[in-house]
Amino acid sequence: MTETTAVTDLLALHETMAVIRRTEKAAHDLFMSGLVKGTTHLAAGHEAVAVGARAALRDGDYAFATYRGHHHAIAWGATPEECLAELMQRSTGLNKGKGGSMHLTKAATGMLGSYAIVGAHLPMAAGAAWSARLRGTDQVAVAFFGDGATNIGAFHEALNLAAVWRLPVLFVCENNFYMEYTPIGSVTAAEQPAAGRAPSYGLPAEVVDGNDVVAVRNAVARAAERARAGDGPTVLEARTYRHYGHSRTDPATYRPEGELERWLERDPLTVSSIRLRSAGTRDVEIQAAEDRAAAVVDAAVATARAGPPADLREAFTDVWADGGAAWRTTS
Amino acid sequence: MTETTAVTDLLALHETMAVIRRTEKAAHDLFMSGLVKGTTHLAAGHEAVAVGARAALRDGDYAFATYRGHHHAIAWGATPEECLAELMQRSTGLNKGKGGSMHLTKAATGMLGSYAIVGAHLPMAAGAAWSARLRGTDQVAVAFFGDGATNIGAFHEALNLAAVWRLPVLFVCENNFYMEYTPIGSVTAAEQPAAGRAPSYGLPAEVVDGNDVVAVRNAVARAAERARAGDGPTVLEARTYRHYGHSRTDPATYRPEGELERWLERDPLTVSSIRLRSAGTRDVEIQAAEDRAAAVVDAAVATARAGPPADLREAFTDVWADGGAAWRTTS
Amino acid sequence: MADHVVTYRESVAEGIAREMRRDPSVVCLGEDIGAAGGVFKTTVGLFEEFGPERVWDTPISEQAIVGAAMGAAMTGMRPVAEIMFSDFLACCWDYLANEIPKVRYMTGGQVTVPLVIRTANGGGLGFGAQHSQAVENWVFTVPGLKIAAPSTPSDVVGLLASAIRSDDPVVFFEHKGLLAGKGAPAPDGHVVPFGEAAVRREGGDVTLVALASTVPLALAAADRLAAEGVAAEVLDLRTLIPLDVAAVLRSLERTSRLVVVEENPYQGGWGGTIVSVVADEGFELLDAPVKRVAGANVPLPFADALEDQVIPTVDKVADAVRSLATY
Amino acid sequence: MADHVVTYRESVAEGIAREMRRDPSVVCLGEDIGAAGGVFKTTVGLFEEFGPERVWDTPISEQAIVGAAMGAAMTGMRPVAEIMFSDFLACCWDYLANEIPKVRYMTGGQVTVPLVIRTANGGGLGFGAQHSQAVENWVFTVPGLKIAAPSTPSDVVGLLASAIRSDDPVVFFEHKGLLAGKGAPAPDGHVVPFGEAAVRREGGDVTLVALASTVPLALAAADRLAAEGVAAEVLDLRTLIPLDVAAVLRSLERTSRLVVVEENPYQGGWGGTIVSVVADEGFELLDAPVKRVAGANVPLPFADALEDQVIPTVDKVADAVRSLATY
Ligand SMILES: Cc1ncc(C[n+]2csc(CCOP(=O)(O)OP(=O)(O)O)c2C)c(N)n1
Ligand SMILES: Cc1ncc(C[n+]2csc(CCOP(=O)(O)OP(=O)(O)O)c2C)c(N)n1
Ligand SMILES: [Mg+2]
Ligand SMILES: [Mg+2]
Repeated sequence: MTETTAVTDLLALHETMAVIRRTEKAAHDLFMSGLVKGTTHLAAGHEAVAVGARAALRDGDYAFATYRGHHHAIAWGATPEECLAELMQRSTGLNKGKGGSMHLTKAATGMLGSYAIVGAHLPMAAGAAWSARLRGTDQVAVAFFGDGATNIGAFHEALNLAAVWRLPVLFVCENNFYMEYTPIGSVTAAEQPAAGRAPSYGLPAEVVDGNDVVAVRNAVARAAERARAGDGPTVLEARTYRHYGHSRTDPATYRPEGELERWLERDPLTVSSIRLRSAGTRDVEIQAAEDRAAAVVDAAVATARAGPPADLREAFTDVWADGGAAWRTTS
Repeated sequence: MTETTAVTDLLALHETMAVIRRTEKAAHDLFMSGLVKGTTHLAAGHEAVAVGARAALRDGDYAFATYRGHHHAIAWGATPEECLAELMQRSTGLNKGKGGSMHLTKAATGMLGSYAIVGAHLPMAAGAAWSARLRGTDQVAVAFFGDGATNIGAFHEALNLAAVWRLPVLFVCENNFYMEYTPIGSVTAAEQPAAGRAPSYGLPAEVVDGNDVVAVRNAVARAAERARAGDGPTVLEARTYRHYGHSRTDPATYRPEGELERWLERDPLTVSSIRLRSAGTRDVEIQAAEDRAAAVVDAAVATARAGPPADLREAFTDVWADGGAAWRTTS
Repeated sequence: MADHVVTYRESVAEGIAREMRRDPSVVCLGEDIGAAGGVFKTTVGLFEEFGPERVWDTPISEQAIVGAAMGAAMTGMRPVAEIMFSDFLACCWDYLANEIPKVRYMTGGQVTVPLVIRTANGGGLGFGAQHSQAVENWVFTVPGLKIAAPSTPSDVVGLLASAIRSDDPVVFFEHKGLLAGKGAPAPDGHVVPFGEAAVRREGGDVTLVALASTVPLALAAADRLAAEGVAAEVLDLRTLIPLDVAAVLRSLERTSRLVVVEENPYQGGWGGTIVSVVADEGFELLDAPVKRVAGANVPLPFADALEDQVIPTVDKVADAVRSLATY
Repeated sequence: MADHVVTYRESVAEGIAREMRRDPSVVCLGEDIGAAGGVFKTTVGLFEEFGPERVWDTPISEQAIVGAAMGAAMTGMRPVAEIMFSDFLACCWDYLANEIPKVRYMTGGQVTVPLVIRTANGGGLGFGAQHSQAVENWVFTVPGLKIAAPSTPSDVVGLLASAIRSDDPVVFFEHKGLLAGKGAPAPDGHVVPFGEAAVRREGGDVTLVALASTVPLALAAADRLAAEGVAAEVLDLRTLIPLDVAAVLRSLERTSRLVVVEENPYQGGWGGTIVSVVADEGFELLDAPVKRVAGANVPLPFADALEDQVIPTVDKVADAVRSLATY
């Protein structure tokens, strides 16, 4: 993987980011209109991390994500329709309506789940990487997690185990500077919550501009190369920002004035547009990509919405591998 | 607290170490003869850490220890008789026979317990330090733990919280280079399992000769001074060695030949004798201290052994603060 | 006062505030509980009133939160720790299962651990498998912890008073589905003692034993059954430990029929323990099989309609009672 | 073969080895399980036979152990993870309670998690409050986990075969008090299916339902009772999930009397769930109160004599049965 990126590639990445952005906008609107219930954690602003990482990896490489995982799911090949159908509790949803926004999963393409307990998936990603090594494949696994997750015990255990076993796993922190409503700096002893901890495990680390899809892609490519060469894990800390509040209807009043605005100037789609333009892409081409994204998502909303509701029988399937839920014998 | 140590002080520390050594020898012999059951984890070889730390601290400072905690209990004022009575399941035991070797506790002098789940007590020590600060005392808390404990999640969470809150807590690792039977280096990503992790929490750290009671005392004194001054936690890594196997009858065959012998040359009692001699103490004085220690422990064995067995009614006391164990109403 | 009502949510903050005013050793800690007022807004106003030395925001470190609370409780403080969702008790389970409930006993009574762990419990809101569980039965497996789970705003305040004043560790379950519910405010100085079930409705035909979210369910079912001529008595346990078995047996002396309504799963649910006490000590009182309306033995699905399939509902409670009517 | 006996301890290693020979995707991980052969010597010989690429020593990181096992199980391996003492399941409870049992369901069946978590369970050895618990009831509160707890050496091998071949996650309890026990070795290819209780002794007067350590207790009590003219039937559940309720009800059809013998505490013990099924579906079979001989609701004390006070013993089982004789 070279560090240059063809313009056509970049335009494709831009379009994927636009699809994610538009899908989340739809999710937000549907939540506000009561068609999406429970909770959502929108990743708008984080798109470049997921899309850049996926672009640097190969088919079959594994991803593990969090409750804020729409962007990872779509980057790993879930369609906006599957995702929105899931959010709207349709039987056509990615998880048949059994998972919801916090658990989007597309196992067929290696996106092995979104987990809603902070940090829990880091050891799992290490385990998937271990498995790749045991099976003799050259797959890598990547765990995406937030800055807040760096203070939980599972983070420490996962990084140490992965380091000692030199596993092909990438720990990609999306540092958006907040846990739910609390600034990460106020509860974290390291200035760089992820990268600053890497030396503790003898791991290489890189801080990367998480709003620049090319920067992410290149950093992940370097890390993946090390991992596939048997040189073990890397910690990447992608600095980014979430445009919405933490979840649902959080107005994010805890943010200092002007902070969001400053970050919006560096919106990943803006950054990518600038890069495209400076590489010679015309505005109409960029617009066309964004229009295609919009069209895909608009159609997805309509189709997802028209889908059948979750099948009530599904409440009692999928507990066991035999498809059922029997916990006892009956006479 | 100055860094020099009066000869009389040092002789007292030597005697306390001898008491611990002799008590553990008794525990070992009683285990072998079937009078101590369950399990024991002997600390012979580690005495200087507990005794040096206690010497640097004040009455009322808190200690939290592990299943390998005989030395901490005695350093904090538990008598050999109380300890041995506990191991022999006597009602006169430190914990009335309800705790055993792994849970020696002397709350009256601030030794707030020995915990048998690796790492669990680190957050507790942080909490006791937090409490001291909230109550406006100048107490410090110290958590003693093994090298193996540095890989468990609770270690990470405790150090981060203590650092962020700048708590007066000391994290003292007894690095004896092994977890149970596995060399720590083979499962730990940091060369110095405790000290090497301190930068991850912005904490000062010191590696200290854990077999030199004066070195430990001075390092702990420095750390306690920082803590009392409001400068937060310190990580100390005391390099030491356990003379016996991990527990019970473990013959420790996993150790490379000659390793124990090399460490025995630096036995804390030997190190302390040399220091005493070079400060002008005569052999007979040292011998006298050791003889006093032996006499105390021999008497303790006899008294503990003759004590009454654990009171059967105690099985149903002390669950609740009212002294009882009622979990339901009765009609 | 007659028509002044408060929410269950507000009552949490009110209950804590009353104790903090009374006793300077009460301090709070948890994620986002300070200026943010908590994710469920159950600590709103505490930071403003008591300041950062008594209301502490923590990192996402559940073990450190409850572990530090334990250390503080052993040394003279009365910490009230929040674990945001009860599902996350799993992240600090060692402290709940092995440390906090055992240290007093295993030290032969040398220490006390007067702490409260508050947590938002239960389902019905479409939060999915990892944010919807009713896990009071996890805690119920551990001797040495007291367990409270209020169903009304005034019980929230009264049980919090008992919990915070208790010298024993208490796990305090605030049900997410009840937070928006309203009721009479707690009078000044209101204290609800632990281990006293409340008879929420009297009736002579069947005893419904309920807790927290299942209390309104049982009451609604009782309403419906009344129209069918069945008089159900509804018992709100309020605390699981101590467990007011005596109240259950007393009620059965009159009704001879028992349905336990619990949100946690049937397998390993607390209702099993109650039924086993009854099947032993109250065997001769029983005129009919004993029923448990409990969560299904599956993880909790996201879609509302699926979730309804697997958690107790008014329909399920009414059906269970009707199935006993033939006896 | 008649007089060749093996220990329960050896049977653990044997059971794992048989599956490792059969299936290259089976790998082991845990603390000190490699060259050291495990703290309980239950993995002796595996490292020598299969080498470091199939038998992995880990740091003291229970979350990483079971979390990594989960990730590996989702991607084509069949990990067998050891958690040294079952008390330490508390240190990785999030994985047992929230992750492993739920991921298949919440992804709508997209993934399977074929892993085994083996752990040394139970008391009676004077290891004190944090190393002696019988915690199968913790796991029993979690839908989505299968639970095995063998009582004999050949069941160890046969249930391990089922566990490791299972596409579902299994928690496998090896009872510390049984490790030194001896019995007939498992025949070649021995597989004990899950969900089939074994009748260890037939009798028509009372049904004793037991598991793991309480099986020999129940058998000893049955011996004693036989001398008094009471014929006890002893059922060994072998697995808790799936739970062979049908076998219990079948036995009750003949005996009409039930005593459940379980080591975990009475409050929240699995016996409560069994009793509640019986009090519902088997109500008409019962001629007498139902008894549970369970752990007392206290932490486990260190001293042997105190421990005997609070865990099931032959005396307590026999007394419980005798108390039913008056019916
Ligand atoms: C163990 C655990 N504790 C608390 C929570 C509640 N919670 C959900 S998201 C969140 C903040 C996470 O912050 P961060 O890791 O920075 O991710 P972000 O939401 O910013 O993407 C918290 C505290 C949780 N889900 N799991
Ligand atoms: C959470 C947990 N995992 C495993 C164990 C079993 N265990 C007891 S001591 C020990 C080794 C601890 O090593 P270390 O921390 O270096 O302390 P040392 O015994 O060397 O003093 C282990 C693995 C435990 N008690 N708790
Ligand atoms: Mg964040
Ligand atoms: Mg060690």
